[in-house]
Amino acid sequence: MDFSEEGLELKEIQRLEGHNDKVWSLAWNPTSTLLASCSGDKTVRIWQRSPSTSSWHCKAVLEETHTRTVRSCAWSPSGKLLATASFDATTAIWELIGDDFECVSTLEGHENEVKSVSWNASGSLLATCSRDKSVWIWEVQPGNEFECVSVLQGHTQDVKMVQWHPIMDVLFSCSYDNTVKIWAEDGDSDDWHCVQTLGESNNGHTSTVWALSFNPEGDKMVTCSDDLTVKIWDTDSITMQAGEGYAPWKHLCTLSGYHDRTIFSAHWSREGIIATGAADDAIRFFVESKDGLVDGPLYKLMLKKEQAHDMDINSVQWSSGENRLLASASDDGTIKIWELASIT
Amino acid sequence: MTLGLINANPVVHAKKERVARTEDLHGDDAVDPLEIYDFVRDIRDPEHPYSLEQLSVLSEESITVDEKLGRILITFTPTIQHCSMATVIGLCLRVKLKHYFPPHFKVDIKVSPGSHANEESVNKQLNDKERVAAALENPNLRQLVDECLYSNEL
Amino acid sequence: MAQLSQLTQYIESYVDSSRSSTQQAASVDAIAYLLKNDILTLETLVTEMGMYLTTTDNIIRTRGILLLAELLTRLASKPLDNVTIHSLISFFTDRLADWRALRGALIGCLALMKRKSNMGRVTDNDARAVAQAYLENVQVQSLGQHDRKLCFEILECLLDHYPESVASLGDDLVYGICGAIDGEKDPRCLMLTFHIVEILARLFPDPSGPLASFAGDLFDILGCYFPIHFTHPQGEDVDVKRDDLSRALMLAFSSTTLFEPFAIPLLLEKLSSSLPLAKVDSLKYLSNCLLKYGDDRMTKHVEAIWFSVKDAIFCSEQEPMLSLASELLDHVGFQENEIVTEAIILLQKVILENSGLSLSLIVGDKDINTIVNTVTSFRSYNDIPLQSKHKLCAIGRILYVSAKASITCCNRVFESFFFRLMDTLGLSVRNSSGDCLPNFDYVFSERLNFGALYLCIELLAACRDLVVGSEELTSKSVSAQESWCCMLHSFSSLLMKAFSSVLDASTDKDAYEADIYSGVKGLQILATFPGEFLPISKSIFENVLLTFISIIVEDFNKTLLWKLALKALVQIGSFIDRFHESEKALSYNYIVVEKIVSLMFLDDFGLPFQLRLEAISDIGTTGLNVMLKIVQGLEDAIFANLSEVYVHGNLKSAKIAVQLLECYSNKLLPGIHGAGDFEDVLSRFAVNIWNQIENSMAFSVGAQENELLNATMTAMKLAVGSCSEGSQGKIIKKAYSVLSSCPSFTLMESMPITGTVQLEGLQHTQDLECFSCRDKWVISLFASAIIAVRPQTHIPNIRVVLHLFMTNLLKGHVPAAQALGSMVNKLCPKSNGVEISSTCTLEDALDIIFNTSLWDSHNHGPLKRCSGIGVDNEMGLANLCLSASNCQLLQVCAIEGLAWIGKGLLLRGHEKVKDITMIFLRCLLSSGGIDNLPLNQGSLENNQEQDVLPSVAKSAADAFHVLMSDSEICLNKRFHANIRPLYKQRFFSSVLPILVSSMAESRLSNTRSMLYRALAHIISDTPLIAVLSEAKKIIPILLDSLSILSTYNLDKDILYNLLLVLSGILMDKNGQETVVENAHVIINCLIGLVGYPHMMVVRETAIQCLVAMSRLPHARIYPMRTQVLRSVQKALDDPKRAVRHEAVRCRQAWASIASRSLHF
Amino acid sequence: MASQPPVTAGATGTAAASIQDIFDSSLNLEETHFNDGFTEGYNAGLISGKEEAKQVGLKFGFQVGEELGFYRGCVDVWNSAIEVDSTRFSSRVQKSIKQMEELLQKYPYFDPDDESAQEIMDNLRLKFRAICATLSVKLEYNGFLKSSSEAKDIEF
Repeated sequence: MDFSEEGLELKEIQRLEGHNDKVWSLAWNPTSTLLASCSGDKTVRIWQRSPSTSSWHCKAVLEETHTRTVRSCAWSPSGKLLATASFDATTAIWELIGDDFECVSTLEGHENEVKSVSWNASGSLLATCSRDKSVWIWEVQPGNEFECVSVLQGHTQDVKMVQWHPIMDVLFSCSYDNTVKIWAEDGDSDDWHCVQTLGESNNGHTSTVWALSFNPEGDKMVTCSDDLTVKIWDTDSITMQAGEGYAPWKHLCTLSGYHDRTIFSAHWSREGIIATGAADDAIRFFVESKDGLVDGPLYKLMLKKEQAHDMDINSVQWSSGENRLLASASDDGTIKIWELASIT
Repeated sequence: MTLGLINANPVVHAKKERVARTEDLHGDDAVDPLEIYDFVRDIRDPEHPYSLEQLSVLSEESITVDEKLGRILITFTPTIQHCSMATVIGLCLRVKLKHYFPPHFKVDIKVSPGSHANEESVNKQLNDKERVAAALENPNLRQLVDECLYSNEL
Repeated sequence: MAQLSQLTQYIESYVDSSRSSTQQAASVDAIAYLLKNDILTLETLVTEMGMYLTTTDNIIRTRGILLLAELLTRLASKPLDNVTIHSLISFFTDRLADWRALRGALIGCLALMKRKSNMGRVTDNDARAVAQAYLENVQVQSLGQHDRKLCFEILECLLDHYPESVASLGDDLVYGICGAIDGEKDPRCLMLTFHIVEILARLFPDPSGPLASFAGDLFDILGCYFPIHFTHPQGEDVDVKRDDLSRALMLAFSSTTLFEPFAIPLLLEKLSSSLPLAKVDSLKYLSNCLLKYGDDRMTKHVEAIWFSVKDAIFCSEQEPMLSLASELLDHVGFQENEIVTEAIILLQKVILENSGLSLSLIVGDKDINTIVNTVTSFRSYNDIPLQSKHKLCAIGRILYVSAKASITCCNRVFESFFFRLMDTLGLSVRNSSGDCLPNFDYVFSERLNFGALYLCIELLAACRDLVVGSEELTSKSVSAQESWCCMLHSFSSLLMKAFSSVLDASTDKDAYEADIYSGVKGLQILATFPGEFLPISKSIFENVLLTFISIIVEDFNKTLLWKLALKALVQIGSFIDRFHESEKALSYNYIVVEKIVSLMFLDDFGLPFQLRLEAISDIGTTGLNVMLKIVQGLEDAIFANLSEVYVHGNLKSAKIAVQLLECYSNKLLPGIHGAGDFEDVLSRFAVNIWNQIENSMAFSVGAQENELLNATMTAMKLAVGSCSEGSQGKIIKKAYSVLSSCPSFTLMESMPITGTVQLEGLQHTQDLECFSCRDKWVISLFASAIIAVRPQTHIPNIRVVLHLFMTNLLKGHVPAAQALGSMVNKLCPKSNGVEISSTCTLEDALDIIFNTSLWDSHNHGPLKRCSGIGVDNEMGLANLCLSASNCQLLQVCAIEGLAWIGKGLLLRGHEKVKDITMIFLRCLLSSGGIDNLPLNQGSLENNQEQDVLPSVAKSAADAFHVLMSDSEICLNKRFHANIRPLYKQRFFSSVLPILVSSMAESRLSNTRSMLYRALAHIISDTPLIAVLSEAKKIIPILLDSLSILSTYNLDKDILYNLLLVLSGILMDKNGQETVVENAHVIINCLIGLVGYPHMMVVRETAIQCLVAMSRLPHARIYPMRTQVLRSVQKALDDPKRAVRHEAVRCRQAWASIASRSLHF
Repeated sequence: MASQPPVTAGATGTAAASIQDIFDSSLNLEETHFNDGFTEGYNAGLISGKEEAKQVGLKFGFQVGEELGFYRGCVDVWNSAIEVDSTRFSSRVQKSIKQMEELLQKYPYFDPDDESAQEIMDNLRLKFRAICATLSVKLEYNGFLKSSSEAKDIEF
């Protein structure tokens, strides 16, 4: 669809307070009934929307497990498990038992800070990455056992984020070494290899790549970076569908000159709206522009919200629910729930 | 009584203190380099028993402020090309400003051009807030930093 | 108390080393007590202790001997017979051999030898024995610090008290001392050792004596301490400062000429070291030795010294900079550092000691001559490279010092440099025979050579100071033939031209600043040669003055030049005054003073008026007779302008008059206040003002000229205030006559004590517009005069005056009220002194004030005239205050007036003030309810004036401020108020309880807040000590009033004062415990004020207080920590920098109380 | 008369010759000294160099050896555990252990120049960490190479 016609505005629905330090990242559960947030205060908070008041409140605080900043969190596709990655070098797995969350397992192996965690589409695999430059792949065993499938070495620096492809078991990681690496398993021999590196030579980023996200179809990827640009990548969907697994990715276009400080987060909505949050305290929205198809689809700024928070914005996440809900997390310790609604 | 102590904190610095200030009671005073400098001048060097000011790692000129945009840029000059402590000094600056400065200011910290063997990497590291945050949770570093910040406050 | 029977226990408990030191001390006291009161004799004690003193058990013996020694020290003032002393001293003497018991022995000897002779004292022989034993047995350097100290004390004592007996020991003594002090490190001991050496040297002065042979060794020991290198950690409480040590060592160095061969070389060597400290010290030491060693020994060193001094002066890293500092004009324009100063002092001494040699060294010095040539090759100051600037100023100093030393030196210096300088300046021509003559047809076209100018000025300064310095030189007979005089004489006029030409050339660009300085300075020096002194002729002097004065008049836009010129004139003036230069004084008067005065009158648009005033007041300071002229001039100017104002209402001259008056009261009057014989001037001034008013009946001052009126009033007060009764009486008389001549003030001479008072045109619109302007002036000035008079001064017809003021008081005329206040303050009470019927005693006055009926209550609304014949319904001031009349305005005026009267009484400590206070309180309580806060009041009849009128309650509250605060305007020392000491404290402690209780009763919020306001005034005007004593009671109230006041921005000043009191309590340790108790409340209150929008200082102070709070006991404040931090966080964003800074400090303080450990 | 000239000639000849070699020796002097010096220095250098190299080699060799030994040990322990109970570890872990074993055999113990050495060492470390993580045991080799970690401690 084309959003440019209908006038849209970003409405602040609610402001969630509770964390007393930076909020680093957010995760909606698959049904978007719960929102998990993790913070420099070493805790994870679970926020729930009470159907009656339809306002959000803190359902649970997950604490006393991680001894340092909790950097990232991810719900398993089933929505039963929540994985949290922390600077204390561990990854914790939480399960909703009865009405509260219990830490059912902690994965140790990284030498130092774990920066990100991600479940694959089927929920059978879990990936983590760390400043120790390695990316680990774990397999979920019955009884909340996790078995290390493989340790991927390849990045030359701190790995900032790992993200599974929405459809296939292909793993994407982005790093302080300015590259995005794509990892695939050949056969089912447990050995994973870096099949492609998107670096400067392929019109890649020129500084730390902080985050990446896929469009629902999984044939497009957005990456954001400290170089103040957002880049769109695409791949040949046909080959990809053909189940050959991996098909090479190419640079599609670069959106620059919008944010003027590090862009920490980019997320692609089901409807194809890219939201980006940055250290300039602003949130921006980009959509594919149909005009000028001559040289492939281009992306244009649809809407921007200056001063969305008082301080850096670390994470923006679209809910999968009906009305376009967006959650944003910031250094100011708050989380905001926004609605992207047509101007009334 | 050694020679070093005799010309410790020379007059030049002392003069800088408040002379510049003529507090006008009406207008608001914008945040200016001198003010920031006053915050950070006494930070102790991790290796020497002197303040960054005394070692002229910092000077008022090395600080620029854009009050409107709320941006601060601090450039410091490590004592030696390969100063392993450059990053620690940077951390100290960050922490000090974080605690004692309005949070909404965006702070960039760099080593002055050509003053460090691997300038780029130091700069990149100091301005990666995730790395900084992690660093400050590392007890060893934390202690080092605190010593630099508090040692000569009493 | 101590019993003889217990003696053994005492001894035991002392000897037993397992006992606590306090127990041991106790037992010493006990025994000492016994001895002092002759309950126990030393003999018995000794026999008692026998075993302890002789046992072979080391510990016990040691303790025993120590005990005896300790006891003897306690008995310093108890007479002892020689036998006892002898036996004791010999005992201790041979114990000196017993190293285990050494301490006791030392203390013992010391105690005995220090005894006053009249108390029985150690004989010389015994002393000698002690010395010998000491020298044989004691290895000082092998002992601990404390014992060493004792040893040295003994030596010192021996040398001081028994010189001849120890002297006989000769070599042994010296040798022993060398051994003892060698390698000493402890500062306290060193102080002693240095002193010992000093005395020792005094003991053996003769060059063949025992010291001679050891001088070298002894000095080796001393020498290695130089320069004192003080490395004692601050931790140890060493009361010895580095300077003390250094001084002691210096005295030791210079104690004997025998050290000379060793000391001087060492010092010279150290002088060349790079350590500034060493340089400075060596210089100091050298100066000192120079004097002590004497010329004959030093001559051979002079050259060496000269060279090192030269280096010191040249090499010193001094920043040459010209500064506006006043000393600049009479000394070099360069900043100096310690080294140079010391070096110069040394140089001075050298020259004085041995002028011939040193002078020829200086004059012949190669460097100096080369430098003179090079430096003088640069034309302007800015062309000279930094290095050479150093050199230039160095040479300047050297030449100055050497020329200033003596006439002969001066000649030498002039002969060898003056002409060269003249040549470089191009002021001279050489005739055939090559001698140097002034070149009178020199045209000052291009810039003169700075270097030469500078040096030349130094020379002039030198000989000027030389002449001024020594009286006998000033008579021409001595100095006229001196070669330097001749030179100066021949060139003086040219130099004068030269300097002024420099000034002409100068503009205010920095590039030329240097020139301006030197030009002005040169001229000033020329003008400050003593009077009948040939080389500088009268004409030159006058030319200089003319040059300066013309600068003053014309070059006012060249700020620097102008200021310097003025400064120079002032200094010349004060020079004349100091040396009674009658002739010069004349010229100064008609050239400078008259010109300056005339500036007041000429009405061109040249020199800005402010500058004129600056000039006039500065010149005024130069001497009494000048001041006299200036004052007169100023007065004339004032009157001229005033009449302009009176007659033509000329606004411009009104402005001028204001400035003049302010200058008069603020600048001149303080200056002349001290000096006598100005009285007639002042009184004449006052009288003249009255005359003027009297004569100008058609008075056309714009009513808006309040500024002028105020200025005149102040001047009037000050003038009157500084007169004696006599002249004050005259002034008042004059004033009164003018007053009574005003038709509007009908003053019936015969007025009943309690009569009625006319209240003309008292209206609700109550300002003074209802006066004719002239009346306003008259009454105000009259009030001012009354305010300023001395108690004894006679006031004619005082009752009438009182009535007059009363009426005006009700018209809201504050000066009238103040005058009343002053009167009741100064009038003498009935009791003392004989009574003349005419005079009015204090009681009469009060009676008039309070019992005169002022207003008829039947008579509502705007009333033209009210006569209170009706007995029942007449009401006095008090009732008026209590709003007996329903006219609020009247009430307010009454209250304000009463406040000043109250103040008068309070100051003299009259009990009546209590009633007055109660009146105010009732006003507070009663009217608090009527009018709503803070200053609008719906009083029934005059709503239309709601916001113009101040609230009754408010003015009642503020009355307390009037009562308590020190006033500049009246009732102060300057205006001879009679002020009882501690009146504030008394009032405070008497009123506080009343207010507090009424606070408790009053329900109405308005009333309460007004009570708080009053309280705030009282608390903040009371000396802190008094408040502190009441801290417990005060703090809660104080906090309440803070929080209440903080809601209205109109009260910000009161709020601030109150906050200051609070901070005072916080800082003071007497307040501590109360503060600790209320910590939480206080912190909460302060947090509230951190965001106070109306006043920056309030926020700042509040935060400072929070910092102070952070020092309270941890446990007490920790709970508040996060709360404080959060509130201060906001302050980090404060618009004002000062506040932000405090906020940072505060955060540091509070953040750190979590982890104090980090701070080390 | 006739017989004389050759004599003189001879005489002069010999004289000349004798003079010749005097110079010879003195001409070569410099050179010979240089050569002597060089050889001396060279030999000395060889000896000390060898000595030094030996020390370094020993040290490094020891470090590597120690680490390999450590892994060998772990593998043995695990294997013996498997022998006791073959279901003790998951197939994946067992596989990893096998791989480690192979790597340990492959390691070119006696050919330090073989560039595969480093690669193998890296793989070993990876596998080892993976296994430990899975078994969630906190085994760690902290010998020579790690001992520098204290210094690194203030990196971030």
